[in-house]
Amino acid sequence: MEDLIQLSYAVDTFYFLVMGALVMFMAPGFAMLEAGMVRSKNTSEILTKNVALFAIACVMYLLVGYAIMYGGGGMLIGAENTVDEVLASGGDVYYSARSDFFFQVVFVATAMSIISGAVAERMKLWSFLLFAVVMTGFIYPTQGSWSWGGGFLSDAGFVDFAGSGIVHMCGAAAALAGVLLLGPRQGKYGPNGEVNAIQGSNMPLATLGMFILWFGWFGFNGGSELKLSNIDEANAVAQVFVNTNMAAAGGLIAALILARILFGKADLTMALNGALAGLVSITAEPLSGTNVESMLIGAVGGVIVVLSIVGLDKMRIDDPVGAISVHGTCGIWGLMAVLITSDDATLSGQLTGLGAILGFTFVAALVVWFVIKMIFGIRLSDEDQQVGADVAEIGIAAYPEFSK
Amino acid sequence: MEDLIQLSYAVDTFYFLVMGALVMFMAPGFAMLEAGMVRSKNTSEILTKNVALFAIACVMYLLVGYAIMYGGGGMLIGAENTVDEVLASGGDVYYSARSDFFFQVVFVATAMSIISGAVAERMKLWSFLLFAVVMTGFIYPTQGSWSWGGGFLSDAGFVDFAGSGIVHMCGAAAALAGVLLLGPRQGKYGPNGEVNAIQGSNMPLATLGMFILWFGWFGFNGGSELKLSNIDEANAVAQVFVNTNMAAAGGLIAALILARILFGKADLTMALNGALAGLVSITAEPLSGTNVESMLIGAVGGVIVVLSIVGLDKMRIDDPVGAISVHGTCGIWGLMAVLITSDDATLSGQLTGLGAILGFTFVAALVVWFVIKMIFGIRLSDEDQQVGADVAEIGIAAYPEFSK
Amino acid sequence: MEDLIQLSYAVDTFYFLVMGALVMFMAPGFAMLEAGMVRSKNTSEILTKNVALFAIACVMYLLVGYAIMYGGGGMLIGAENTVDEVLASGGDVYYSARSDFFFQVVFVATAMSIISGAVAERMKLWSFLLFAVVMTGFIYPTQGSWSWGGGFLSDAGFVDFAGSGIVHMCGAAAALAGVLLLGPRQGKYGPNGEVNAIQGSNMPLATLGMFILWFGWFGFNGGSELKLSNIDEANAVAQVFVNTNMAAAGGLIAALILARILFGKADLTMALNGALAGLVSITAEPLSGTNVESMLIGAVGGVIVVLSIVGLDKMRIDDPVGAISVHGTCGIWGLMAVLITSDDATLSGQLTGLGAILGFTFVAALVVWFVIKMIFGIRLSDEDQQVGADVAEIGIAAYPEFSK
Amino acid sequence: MKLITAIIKPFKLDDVREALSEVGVQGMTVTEVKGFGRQKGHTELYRGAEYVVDFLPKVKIEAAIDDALQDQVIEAISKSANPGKVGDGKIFVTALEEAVRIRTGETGPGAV
Amino acid sequence: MKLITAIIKPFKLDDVREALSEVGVQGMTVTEVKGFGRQKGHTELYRGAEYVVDFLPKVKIEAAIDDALQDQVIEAISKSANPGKVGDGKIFVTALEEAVRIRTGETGPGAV
Amino acid sequence: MKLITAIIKPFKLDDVREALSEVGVQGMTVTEVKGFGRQKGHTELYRGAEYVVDFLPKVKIEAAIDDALQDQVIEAISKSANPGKVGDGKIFVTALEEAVRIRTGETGPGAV
Ligand SMILES: Nc1ncnc2c1ncn2[C@@H]1O[C@H](COP(=O)(O)OP(=O)(O)O)[C@@H](O)[C@H]1O
Ligand SMILES: Nc1ncnc2c1ncn2[C@@H]1O[C@H](COP(=O)(O)OP(=O)(O)O)[C@@H](O)[C@H]1O
Ligand SMILES: Nc1ncnc2c1ncn2[C@@H]1O[C@H](COP(=O)(O)OP(=O)(O)O)[C@@H](O)[C@H]1O
Repeated sequence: MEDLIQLSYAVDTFYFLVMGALVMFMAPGFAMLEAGMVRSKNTSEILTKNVALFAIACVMYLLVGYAIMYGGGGMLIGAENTVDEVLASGGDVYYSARSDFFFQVVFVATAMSIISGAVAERMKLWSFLLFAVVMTGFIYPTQGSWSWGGGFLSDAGFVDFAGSGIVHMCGAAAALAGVLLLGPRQGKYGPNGEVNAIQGSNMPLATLGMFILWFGWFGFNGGSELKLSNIDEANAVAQVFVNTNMAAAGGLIAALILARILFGKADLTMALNGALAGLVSITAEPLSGTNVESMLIGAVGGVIVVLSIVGLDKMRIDDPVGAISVHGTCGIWGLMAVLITSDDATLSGQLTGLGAILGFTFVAALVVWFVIKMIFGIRLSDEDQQVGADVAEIGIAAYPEFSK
Repeated sequence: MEDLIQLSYAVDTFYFLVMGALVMFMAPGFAMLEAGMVRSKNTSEILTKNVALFAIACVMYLLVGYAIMYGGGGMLIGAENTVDEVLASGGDVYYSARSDFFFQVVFVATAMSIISGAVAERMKLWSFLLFAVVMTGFIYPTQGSWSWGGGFLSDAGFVDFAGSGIVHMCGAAAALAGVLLLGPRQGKYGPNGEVNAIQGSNMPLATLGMFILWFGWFGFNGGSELKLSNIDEANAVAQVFVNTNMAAAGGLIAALILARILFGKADLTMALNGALAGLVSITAEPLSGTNVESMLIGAVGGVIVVLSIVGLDKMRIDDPVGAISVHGTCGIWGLMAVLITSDDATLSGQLTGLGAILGFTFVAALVVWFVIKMIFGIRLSDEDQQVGADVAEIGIAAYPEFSK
Repeated sequence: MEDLIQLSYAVDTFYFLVMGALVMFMAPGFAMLEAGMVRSKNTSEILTKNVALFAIACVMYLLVGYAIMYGGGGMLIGAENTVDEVLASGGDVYYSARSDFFFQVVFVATAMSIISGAVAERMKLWSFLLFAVVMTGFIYPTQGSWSWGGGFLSDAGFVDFAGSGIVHMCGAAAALAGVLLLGPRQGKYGPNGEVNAIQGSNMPLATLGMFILWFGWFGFNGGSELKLSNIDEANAVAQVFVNTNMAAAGGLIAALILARILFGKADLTMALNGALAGLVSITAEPLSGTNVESMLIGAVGGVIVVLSIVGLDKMRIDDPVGAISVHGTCGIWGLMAVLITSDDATLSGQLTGLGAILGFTFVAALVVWFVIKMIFGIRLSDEDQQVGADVAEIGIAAYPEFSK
Repeated sequence: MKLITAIIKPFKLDDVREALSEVGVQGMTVTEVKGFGRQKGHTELYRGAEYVVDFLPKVKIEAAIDDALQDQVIEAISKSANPGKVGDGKIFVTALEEAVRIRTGETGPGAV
Repeated sequence: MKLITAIIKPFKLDDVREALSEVGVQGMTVTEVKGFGRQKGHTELYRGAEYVVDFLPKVKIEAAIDDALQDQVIEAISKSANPGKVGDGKIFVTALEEAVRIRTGETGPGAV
Repeated sequence: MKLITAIIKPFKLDDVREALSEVGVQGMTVTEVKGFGRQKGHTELYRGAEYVVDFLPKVKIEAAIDDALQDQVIEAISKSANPGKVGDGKIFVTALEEAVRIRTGETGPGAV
């Protein structure tokens, strides 16, 4: 029996690590998506932001974030489980504490990755990274503690399986706050209400990014079941995999068709956003719905994301990659969709969670962005935007030969 | 004992899910390979096809395909295994039904991905997607039911471990039917029998695609053992991993050297095709051969693919990425190579399977392509081909800045 | 009990295979990193080298390398474990022999991948591949046998958990030998001591490569624990994952900040090298240090790599991707850093290992490079360098349209 | 006829195109070029090694026009391309002996 | 000597090159350009936002030739580049005062 | 004034730029082009199909100069761009009627 507990523990820990590695791999997914959706003169800079924010998220979450979110009182991660503890628990302690940290830390990075896309092409590099320090060390963990850390939102019956709200909407709220203070890219909106198209420079990269994110999402949602080692849990993880996949498929098809109807052509970027929208939409509850329900919830997400992208543009909220729509608007939809499939969720619980996370994150982020803006500035000058952030901030062109 | 069955079930399910995720990741592999092998004016369109076909495959296989292929009488996937059922089976039911669906659905998408490459740069987007609906919902599952679904081919002793025939040759047969009705790209063949080179636009993407496919193939073949949880099965999975790897290595080297001899230079694209040829060749039986045998079977595949590509061009069958040669010609070779390493296979069994799959798929696909051609048309006009499918169908250039 | 041993064996084998697959995926990581860091006229060639060296490593290590490194007396891998052997061992034989080969073979390829970057843009293709045959079949396995094969270095108490020295420094030593015989790229150094910048052509690819390597490194280090199936081992694997991640994060941030200070801008390529430097630095001992210690060891690696890159340039040692600094200088640092965190390591043990591997590999490689140079030549002529290795050796431009 | 060649900063292209259309220029051809001039480039460091960015991205506009339009065209370009900073660019005028519209075979001023 | 500049549709390049070779033009220089003219661009939507593709991809061919060849060259280009659709392009002729072959130092008609 | 157009091998660009600066040319404009000429391209095989690389990468330098500089400039380019191999390139000279510095409105030789 003890041997079985030992092996179970190993299996659950391994499951957690593999799922975490998949989530970690979402980092290049975001990086490629964003690199493909900006102009080439800003590509090295967005890449630099993406690699640096990932590293910052890891460091800040290790030093303070994890302790804020999951208690442990103080800094750093707590001690690893001893064999005696595990055996004494009779299987209640069923995975390594380190594996838990690993799985959690890659979520923080995901939340932060959302932001870099929304503020792309006009945000100063170091101001952004400073925000990343605060966001990953304090803002994200604070609101995360309310639900996953066992705080008041978990008491309020708020259901958010893998983080449509806690991760995605949270990132989008912080992004929105930044975008409002930052303003649109130079030339994005004309004086008479024109919305000018600014094309992304590299569609294969954007597509690769989307597929990597889809792949990584199996870890994101699949790992959020937290346990694998018996029949029920294994069935649950499998169900989560299938539902996650179906939601992405539904979102992609819905967005592609809607774009075809609205715009006359098969807008690839909308299809990419549609798949991600489906994924965000199902993330709050990828377990309790049927496969077909999940597909439909994803499809609705795909419709929403197209409308949201067009709508934000109308409101002159400039988001080069559609991050606020994908993660914010669809994050909200995901939280609401829980009510369709889950018996555990209540309208009040969901609204409480939604309001608390959105309100807190938006306000906290607004304050932090504002302070950074006052002290260092956050917006690249028009001249820097003209020559591009790569020249202004990085000194290395993404494709130095192509524009020669 | 029950606990052990529970844990075993979890391990086998997890194994299935991880392998399935690797196969899912083959989707960007195909997408990048194809995006790299077409001209940039058709790149956004091939990307759109790749993302959309994957989503369509998931939806169609959920709605009807899986039920056609694995019985279950009707639509959708059957119910999940209950704990009681599993325990009562004493371990005979050893993985989640959902994990099985997940593993199978990504195979369908693979078969479909093969086709997009062969018809690239001249096939209408929406006609292609319509074909994808029929292929993934009906044609693939029908022939798949004959072998993996326990139909007459499995009775006939047809051996096709992971699908050299059922997946790869099937996809290639459907592709060939399409190509024959579609004709070559404008300008590919001159009036006096000239074969004009049309270079792929992005070699790093093509190389990335090949490597991703190689990586994903560990899931494709490794997962097809279907069980992992005892010593024999674990050894078998490990053997499959090594043999798969060696066949790819053998194919790559053979193709590279042969291309060097035939063409005078080290044709990178042939090396890429060679690795994939090796992989397809071993897929029908990656278990029973030794590591060295597998390497050699792969190497023969690498030779075949080069000759097949040149030969198809002579026959004016235009296949921009070499998909028909890699998956079709080498798929046939793979089915035959089973006879070398496996005692279970018989010549008649293999030929029956080969003929049935090839014949049925080719004819069925031909009919479907033909109907679509009659109703909607399948070929882009010469003018659309000149400006490129991206302008004609997507409205978004893959690299809008580069060609400025 | 026997069933439990069976399942444990399956789990450990599966763990090994999954970790091995991650390491295999490092191959496209290196390929993309190098493709991004060279000029586009040499990109197809570096891709060809990367795909071919991987295949060669697999073949040579199967045929002779593995037997040299792990005994077995002769060629090829030994026989697979039988069920009886495993059960009789009471769990001492705990994973498939084939899975061990799979895990080891991808390490060889890693060592070889290091070299292609350092000699990029001026080394003849076929001479390089010939070296790959000797390196992966003989040089690497010989020195590897001294430690991991149970030879004199393991007796001397040399500690190198996952191969800072055995894999990374070894590869870098062979690279250095090649670079010294090969000389710098045409135009890299001016007559009056100028160091001319030669910019990499594609930053998104380089960034993708770095992230893939980071992802693959979880397999590299995580799998090197070799066992997972009980609480202690699972905790150890989890610790290795977290430490590996923290070292990369530390290295990236340190290099980015140092580059900012030294060069005035946020040099993306240095950040990428910094992350890899952190990873190499922790690879010799990712288990015994705390998470914070690992982060700091990585950060020191990040500082070292920037200084080393600049320093090698001063010494006119031309290394287009920084491979010698990342894997060599930081490999040495990694071996020394073991002394900080591990009680098992001794200064003399570490220095013995360092000296033996470095000395043997450098000299052996120098001899082999020299012989190849005498017989076939290793350096592309100035004219070939001007038109680019792609025209000279491959006949296929990486981006044929862009430079039109 | 004259061939007017203007070298301008890339982000001024749309403005100049509009200004040209307004004075009646019906066609033009645009090329991405790199310019070297009084607007000095800057020194960058790539991996610690210096390099001089002395060729800056510019756009070249070529328009064949009727002689009569010359002054107007020069003025239109000068105004629309001019933020008054070094590197704003140049306008060159050369004589055009003949122009042919391929489609119709028209020649002379009617072809431009 | 004359400098003939032709702006044509990209996919006609090979045809024009052959036609020029046939009339004895031994060298030419080709540039990728964007053209604005009577052939109107089209409006596309990118993520719901309109943009006008008014610059269309063209290829510019420059060939220095002997005066005697002028008519033949113009005819060769006109014929080979002409599918008879709007946007087929233009041919411009300017006087060339001098030509030098760098390799040999030859000047004048012998250098082109 | 003259407009000097030189078509050279790409890797000679830095040398030519320096040689031009030395003789007092203060500005120039550079374009990536493809050249067809006596330097024959080569035949390559791509996946077994032949294709002719007859357009080779070249760089085009345009510099507007004062008449007085013409000989010096031609010599400077000829020397610096000349490894003495076929395909080294050409220099073309055309008359420039007018030059304008957009920033200042200066015209004539002072503007170049
Ligand atoms: N003599 C010249 N011949 C050709 N092009 C020139 C010449 N001088 C300048 N240019 C072009 O004009 C651009 C702007 O010139 P520059 O001297 O930098 O500034 P300004 O026009 O304000 O004096 C240059 O980048 C170059 O492309
Ligand atoms: N006045 C002009 N000066 C320079 N280039 C021109 C001029 N007019 C047209 N072009 C070039 O010729 C191309 C074709 O011209 P367009 O007016 O579209 O069609 P057409 O030649 O059939 O009248 C344009 O895209 C542009 O590149
Ligand atoms: N008649 C011409 N008109 C325009 N460009 C030319 C002409 N002849 C040659 N060129 C350009 O000069 C380059 C070099 O010419 P080529 O004939 O190959 O060698 P060489 O200059 O040594 O005789 C060509 O690639 C082409 O770009």
